[in-house]
Amino acid sequence: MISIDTLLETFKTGSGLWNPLVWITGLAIAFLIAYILRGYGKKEYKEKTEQTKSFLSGNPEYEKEQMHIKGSNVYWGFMESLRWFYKIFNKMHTGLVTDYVLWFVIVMGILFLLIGVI
Amino acid sequence: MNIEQILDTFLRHSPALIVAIPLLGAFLTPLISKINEKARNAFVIITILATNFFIFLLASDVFAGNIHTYVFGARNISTPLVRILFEVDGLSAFMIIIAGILSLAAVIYSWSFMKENTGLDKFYTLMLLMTAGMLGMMLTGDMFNFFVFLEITSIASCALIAFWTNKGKAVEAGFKYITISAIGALFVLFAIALLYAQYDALNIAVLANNIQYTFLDKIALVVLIAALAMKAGIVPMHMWLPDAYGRAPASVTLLLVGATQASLYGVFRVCFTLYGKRLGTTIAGSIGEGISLYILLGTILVILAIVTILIGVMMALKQIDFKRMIAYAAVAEIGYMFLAVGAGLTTLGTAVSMNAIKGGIFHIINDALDVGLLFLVAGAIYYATKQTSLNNMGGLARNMKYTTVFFLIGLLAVSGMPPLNGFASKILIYESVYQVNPVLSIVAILCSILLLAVFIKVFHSAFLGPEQPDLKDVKEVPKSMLLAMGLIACIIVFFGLFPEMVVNNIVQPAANALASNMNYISQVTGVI
Amino acid sequence: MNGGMSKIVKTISSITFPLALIYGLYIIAHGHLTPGGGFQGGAVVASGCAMILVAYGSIWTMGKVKEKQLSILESLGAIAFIGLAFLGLIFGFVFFKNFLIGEGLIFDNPALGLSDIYTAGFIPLMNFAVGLKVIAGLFAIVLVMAYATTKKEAKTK
Amino acid sequence: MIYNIPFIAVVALVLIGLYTVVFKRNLIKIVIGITLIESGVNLFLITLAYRQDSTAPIWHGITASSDNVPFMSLPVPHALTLTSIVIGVAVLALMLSLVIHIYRHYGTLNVNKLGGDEE
Repeated sequence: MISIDTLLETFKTGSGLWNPLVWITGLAIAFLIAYILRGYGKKEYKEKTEQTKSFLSGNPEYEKEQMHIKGSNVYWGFMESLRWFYKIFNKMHTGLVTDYVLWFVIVMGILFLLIGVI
Repeated sequence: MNIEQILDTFLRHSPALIVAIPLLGAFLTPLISKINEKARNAFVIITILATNFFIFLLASDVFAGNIHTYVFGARNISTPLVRILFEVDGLSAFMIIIAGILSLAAVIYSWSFMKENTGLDKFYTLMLLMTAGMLGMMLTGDMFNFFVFLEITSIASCALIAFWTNKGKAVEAGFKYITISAIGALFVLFAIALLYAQYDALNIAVLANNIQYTFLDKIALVVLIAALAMKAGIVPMHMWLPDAYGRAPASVTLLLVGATQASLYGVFRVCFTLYGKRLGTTIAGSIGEGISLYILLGTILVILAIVTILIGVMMALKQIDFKRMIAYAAVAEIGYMFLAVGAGLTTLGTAVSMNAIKGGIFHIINDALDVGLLFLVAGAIYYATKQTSLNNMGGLARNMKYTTVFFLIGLLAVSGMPPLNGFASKILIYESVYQVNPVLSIVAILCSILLLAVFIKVFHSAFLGPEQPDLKDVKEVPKSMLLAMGLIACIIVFFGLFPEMVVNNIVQPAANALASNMNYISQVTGVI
Repeated sequence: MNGGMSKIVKTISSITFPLALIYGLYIIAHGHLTPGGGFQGGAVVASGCAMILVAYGSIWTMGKVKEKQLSILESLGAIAFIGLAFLGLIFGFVFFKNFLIGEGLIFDNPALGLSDIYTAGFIPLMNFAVGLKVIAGLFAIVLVMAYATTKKEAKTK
Repeated sequence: MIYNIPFIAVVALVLIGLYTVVFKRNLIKIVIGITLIESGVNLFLITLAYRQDSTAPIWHGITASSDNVPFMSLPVPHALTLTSIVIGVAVLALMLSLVIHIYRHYGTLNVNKLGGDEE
């Protein structure tokens, strides 16, 4: 069966190395340090007062269920700034089966130019 | 006969049995389902388990350095070679392991997932047929046989995609898929006919030994690469893939991932083995004077890969439908394999090439597991909430704890976060591709970050946040679905924690088989 | 259309159906000697069945033949084919080995040309298995398709 | 020259089939286009099998020693074509049944009116 030494071997990538077990140990130590630092935090805040209420730039707070950011609203700014890109690619993705075949023919033609003619 | 002799006999016949057992099981399923449903489900699982037993038996022997050949209907290879021949080298063995794991998880998952549907005997028949077709594509050493298994896989998977015939979109996706795969497979057959016309052979090894790289061979190469790349979902021929993946039942999608990778295997087999002897040919054209074929082919693969990664990720970012989003991410992941193997092809024969190919091949199994796990999670969410759009989800982590953990594992693995398996293969790809061209590596890393962003979007909008009013009484999914997801998640964590062992024992033989094709040829033809 | 076509058509197709059946079975049985075999013969028989289907209408045919029975026949054909291949593994030590040749059991001679039908090992048996599968499969496809379209018509009316 | 005509027919069939699939909007016509490509490829395989003045590959039990041994065309491409036809039948049946289902759901066979799965 597999011996323990082969399991613990370091993963060599040709120009570097990677050992998940060492990494996990490091991560655990980092968590430990963070936990210790957390212990130094202030404890004397008062619950159910202004201190724990969320502040939404002065806007009134809605119910929790309505505050959820839906899937299509995530990364709104990113989509907005790349609108030109998505305009092109939405035009490409027509969803018609005939266009799918057309793309296949086009790619075959390009590959033929690259491999067959050159 | 003692146990060793029996195992030896099994090993000798395992290439045939791996395909034959699912086929026999497929046709026995309608008869057994007359007894009752549980017996049928158990029978299907036992069939797949038996197949997996032979797969691991065969793979463990192939990884030890042997190439297995199996001639149908005769004991030995005879000349002239007219019989159908299965040939299993490291790469085939690697691929059948993937197919075995995926089909096992898919069948276990279907037990509860498809429970409410009728016509399940046909569902399981098709599922076993599809498994047999996939395994056949990976094992066969014969071009025409490859075509037949390709068609078996496409027909079975098309019927499975359109299994929910009460949904118009599912039927439409099935129609798109069968159109694409019928045309692709017919062009593959055309290329095979071109090769047969010149060399009077259908066996891959014999063809590879005789191939001359004439003009007709060039056409055959173009057609084979284009058609198989379309079946593998390379941009811009990827558009069938989100439709098919998004509309199929989740357990079928898992098998479709395997079918896509069988086509990917076809591309690699054509580039490295079928044309392997002529890779050093310098091209005598007017423009590309003096360029070797392997550089040209590698460059083509790399260009396709970069386009695939970029567009796949960017389109995934925009999707709202859960499964479509994962499907676009799967397109991008296929691009990583193409990138690594293409970069390996451009620098064939160097140490960099070996590392790149290793990374690409390691990524095949990682992608199958990661993307497969995510699809299963998507299916679980659909099972629990009957929703597919991310807009209607939220706060699911409260009620579906195990599913959330599995999703988190899949998320981190697919976007290449340490310490899971996606990172191990991606770092191999980054570092080796960087030595070929730094820009490629930078694009790959950037897109990997975007991939993380894609799944953070899903994680945020589906699992986190306050509980939605209409999702209050969502329950955790049944045990068989959790078992299937847990099986894959365990393998992912194991591969992530011990990458060196996996690479040395499984990936290295496959990469060797890809890089040095002469063993494959000489096993059949006897020429060295 | 649902009740079938006119009496003339029904009578003629009843007369020609046995001919199509026999011709198809002949092609299946001589598959190892002449061009033809399981698929071709099965297609001929299935087209004969399709003729009956067209003449008598799909609802009448559906009353005589159940789709479930056909699918069982189909899987029996497939099981027979693969089972023969497995028997090759058991008796001949290779998958798909033609184990009946030279055993003196049945069909034991190697091919002797067109003159002798009692040849070619398990290939005639495989032809019959494929023929059964093709007859059942093709007929089931045509039947289900025809039945599906009639239901649509009934719904719109 | 006369022996090249089948190859021209092959190219013509495949191109007509591709044209039909790409430019026609009716689902049934797309199915017809695919069968056209299929017949083109099958014709190609059959043409490869033919050698000049050859007969059908049926073994009459004549041994090689006799004088007028008939010159047979290659049997392997025939077997390949047959397999391809069988597969073609399965694909055709599947596509047509899908078309029936699509027509039931959408009431149309026009591709343009289906599509639009992309948002």
